[in-house]
Amino acid sequence: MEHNTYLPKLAEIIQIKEEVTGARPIKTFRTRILNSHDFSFRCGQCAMLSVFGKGESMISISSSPLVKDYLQFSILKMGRVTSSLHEMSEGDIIGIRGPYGNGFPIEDWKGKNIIFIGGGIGLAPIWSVLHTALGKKQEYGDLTLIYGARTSQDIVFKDELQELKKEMTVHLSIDVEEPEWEEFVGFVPQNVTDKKPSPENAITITCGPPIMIKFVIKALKDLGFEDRQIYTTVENKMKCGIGKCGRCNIGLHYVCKDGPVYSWAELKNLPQEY
Amino acid sequence: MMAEEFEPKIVAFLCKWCSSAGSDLAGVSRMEYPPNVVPITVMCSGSVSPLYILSAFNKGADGVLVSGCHPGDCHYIKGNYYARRRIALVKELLEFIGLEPERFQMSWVSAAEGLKYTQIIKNFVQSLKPLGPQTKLRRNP
Amino acid sequence: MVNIEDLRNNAKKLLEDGKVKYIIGFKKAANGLRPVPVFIDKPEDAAKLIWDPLCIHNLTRFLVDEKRRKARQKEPDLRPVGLVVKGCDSRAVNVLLQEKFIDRADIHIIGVSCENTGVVDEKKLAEKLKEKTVEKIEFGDNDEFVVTTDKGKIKVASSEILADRCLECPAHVAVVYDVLIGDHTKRKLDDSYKSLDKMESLTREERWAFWKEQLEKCIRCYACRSACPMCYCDECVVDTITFAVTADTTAEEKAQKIKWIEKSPVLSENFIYHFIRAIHLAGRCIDCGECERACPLDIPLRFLNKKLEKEAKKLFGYDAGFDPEAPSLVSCFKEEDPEDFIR
Amino acid sequence: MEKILNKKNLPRWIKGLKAFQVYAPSRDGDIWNYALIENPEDITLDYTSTVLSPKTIVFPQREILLKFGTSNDGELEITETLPQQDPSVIFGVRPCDAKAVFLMDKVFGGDFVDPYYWNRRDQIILVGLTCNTPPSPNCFCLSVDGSPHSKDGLDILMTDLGDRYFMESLTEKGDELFNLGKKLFEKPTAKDIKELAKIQADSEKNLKRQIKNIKKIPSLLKDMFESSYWDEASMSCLRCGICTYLCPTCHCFDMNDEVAVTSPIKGQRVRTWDTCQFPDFTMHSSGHNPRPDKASRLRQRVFHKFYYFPERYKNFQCIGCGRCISKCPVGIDIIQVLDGVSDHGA
Repeated sequence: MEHNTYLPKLAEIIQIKEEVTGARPIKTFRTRILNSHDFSFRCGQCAMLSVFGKGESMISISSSPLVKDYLQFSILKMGRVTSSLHEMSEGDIIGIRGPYGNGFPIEDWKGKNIIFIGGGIGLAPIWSVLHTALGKKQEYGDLTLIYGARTSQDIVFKDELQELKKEMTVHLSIDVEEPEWEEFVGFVPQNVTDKKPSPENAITITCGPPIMIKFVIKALKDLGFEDRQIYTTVENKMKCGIGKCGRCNIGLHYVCKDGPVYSWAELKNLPQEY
Repeated sequence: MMAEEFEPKIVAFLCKWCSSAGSDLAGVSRMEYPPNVVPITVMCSGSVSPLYILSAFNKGADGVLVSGCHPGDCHYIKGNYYARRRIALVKELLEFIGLEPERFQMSWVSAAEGLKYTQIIKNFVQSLKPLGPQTKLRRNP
Repeated sequence: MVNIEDLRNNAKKLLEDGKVKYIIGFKKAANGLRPVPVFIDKPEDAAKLIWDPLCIHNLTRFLVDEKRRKARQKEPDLRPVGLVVKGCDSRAVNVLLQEKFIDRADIHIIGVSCENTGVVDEKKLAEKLKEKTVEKIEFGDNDEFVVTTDKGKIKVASSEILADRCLECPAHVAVVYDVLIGDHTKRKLDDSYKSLDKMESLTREERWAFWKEQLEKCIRCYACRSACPMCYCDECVVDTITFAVTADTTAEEKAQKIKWIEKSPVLSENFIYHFIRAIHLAGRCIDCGECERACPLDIPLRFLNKKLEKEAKKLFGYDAGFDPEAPSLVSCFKEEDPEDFIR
Repeated sequence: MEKILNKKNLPRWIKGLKAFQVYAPSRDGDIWNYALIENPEDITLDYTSTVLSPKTIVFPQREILLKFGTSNDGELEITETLPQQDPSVIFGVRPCDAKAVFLMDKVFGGDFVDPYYWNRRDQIILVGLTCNTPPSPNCFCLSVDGSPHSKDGLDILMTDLGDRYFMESLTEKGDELFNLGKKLFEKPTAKDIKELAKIQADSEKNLKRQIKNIKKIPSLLKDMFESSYWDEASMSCLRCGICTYLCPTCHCFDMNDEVAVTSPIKGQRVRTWDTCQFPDFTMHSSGHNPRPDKASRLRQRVFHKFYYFPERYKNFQCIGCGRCISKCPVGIDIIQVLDGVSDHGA
């Protein structure tokens, strides 16, 4: 019988880390699929998480495919399913099905410099592709991360980011001035313009709120980046994950199957339906 | 073995100021009455929406009771008058589509009428027993 | 008899003077017999307006869309909207005024008299003229319709093909209007709840069998809710997620939204939807019959609302849609409201 | 394989199909719908068009995908609930409705094969009936590469020659049904074949409606995404779900968890039809809705059927049955919308 993609595999939550508290809480879940089902995926792909009795939600996998012993998801509390996930504790069982989506074409970027640009929870999908590149550092040029959040409290992966500074250039920013904050203050697009990354043999990946993506793309183009050097991910409501339930389309494309990763060269020709 | 007698499940919306206090009085005075009732205390009988009543039947209630203060006693002056009109309409429409009228009752029980409360519940359970479980509006799984 | 030119000239003048934003009326359909709603904002288009016994829609429904559109616009055009109404439609306008959903200044009401007949039920018409194809239908005099078919013109007694609701209609002429086309007449009305007799004569189990069979057919397309001018809630009981999400809606509010019924089209869920819709229309439904006409599966939904209309009259002496100042049925009471059913 | 079946032998043939569940159009008041036939005598094949197409059998409005609950040792447990469809035959399928099933097979096939759909589909045999006269005043199958006697999706096509049916079997499943009634069939004579050709040719003449220049529609639509045309075309739309729920090719669905009354962690995941005409179809949980109004939703319905689907599957996702035209409460007519697109583009 063909593989039934709607049937989730059961997974145990082995670790929950509170990234951000307050009105827009974010938690990072590390899960392990029970009875060792293989769940191989590419960086930038997503998985449909099931909270039985509440429903499903499509979340990007924030751990790198090189990490074999857990799948990591960083989840912002938003609606019914994500709220129940936030109320779960370690050892609880959820359902995971997938992987879905096209993921980042990282194989084509060998030898290039990669600039990761993230805003708020947008760091989650970037985390997967960033660590994949870091894991095979010698195959890529220099790696740069430009990441910002509303306040220092809203920054995700706070301690890992400090570790990361030892291995690659990391530019952080917060929107509003705070006492002990020495790095950039302002929105992420302004930080990009400020840091002036060079478009020379480079690829950029941008994830975050749509408004941020829009202005980052503008800033990058002003810096001379071409459309095919700018990659981003698109969010739409999803239910099936395999391009059949009909709701996540932007024009011809089903975001869940043909996306969510698009180069700006492709995305700019698609209608504004996301 | 005596066939297990059917025990109807009743959902009762009791107004906090009168009926719920009446049921407490019955309890405090150790009055005996059948344990079939799942009481839900509401601030006023006027706040019981037809949706609550329908949802109770949908979830499998065999009988639903809405009980409030006697006209004139309402803590919010007019709540029970509004309830009287609304419940009359719900009762008529339930009967119109074919639900046994015995399954949906309304009563006035004041905080002092603990005995009357036990009376109402006893009669309600007696009138529901012959009808058997409520299957018409019930969600199946 | 209604002179169509009066309606067109009136509409043309309103548009020329710029007194209304646009006019909602009926126009001939490019295909098929039944006219379709039309939204006219240019004076020369007023010639498209028509009035015939198949102008069945309750155009008051589009005031709800107008209000939503206005709310979304930054600087909306505040001129009133012209609205062509029959007697029943005008009562719907009264209920919307009564509930402060719209202001009287928002609308310019053009009443059109059904004189002493009303609109035709397409199923009765098809039944009556089985072999002929109907090309045109007009109001005749002395209580008849003139039907032009491919086999010539014939006269049909109105009571044979009138919609049930028109046979029981208490307001053949608009009860609120800025201008009235046609004259004040009244159709003899002996029993305004006759269509309920058959249903009420059944035993309780027969009625349950009837409603079980009917409501199992429902595919939850919500045409009955969409066609109804009274169903204007932003969020409905049947909606499983929060619609009115603003910037400061918290995740808890969205998570705690109660799913009163499941999305599955099964009897128990269909039942709550139709029952609650009927109860929410108690004292508000003006029996325009659009819910029943729009239903693709011919479920006789009108009976549910007609029953409550009858009870509202019998128990509380209440009539819907006649007095925009009166309080709604369920937001008022009388000392002597019946309470024999209360223990 | 071609056969002739005398009309009075039809019930006897169906009696021979004991191993199958037999569906056929059955009348309920003024409307026809497909229903299970207990007694073969009741079968009637002179009917107009059904309100709901065979989609209700091939892709039912509700199906349970999986059940979840706690196993006896208290662990969370989920069980897959693939449909157990008995072998079934649907009689009186209009060729356009069969084309719709043919198109739906493409959607639920492809790279992610949908086991729920195929478990059912593989058990269902479609027996078509040529439309000698158009069943609905709004038929326009010829405009969308269909015809009153098209064979796509069918296992057998029956054509009414007056006192007998001309039976064309198109698949092994069709042949299998023939073998179950061998002695009832005769070989078609040359006269039969000539008569068949005449009836099928004539059936194409009495279609009253067509789309002006369907070939140009996809390219015209491509540049009309931002056009205000959609606001005018959808002005009177009531935002109900009739046009999509009745449409034989609409396949969009929703998936929700239903919880048992007795316990919140016991229940089932249910798939139900869904429609792009409702707001919650595309609304993000942040409240942002990429298609916020009825104009964008009418545009989506037209784009999906006349631009996206043809681009992906080389077929229009519309079979010209006219149900959405006949049953729209406010008379929004897909043919006029498309003709409007042609005029707008011209």
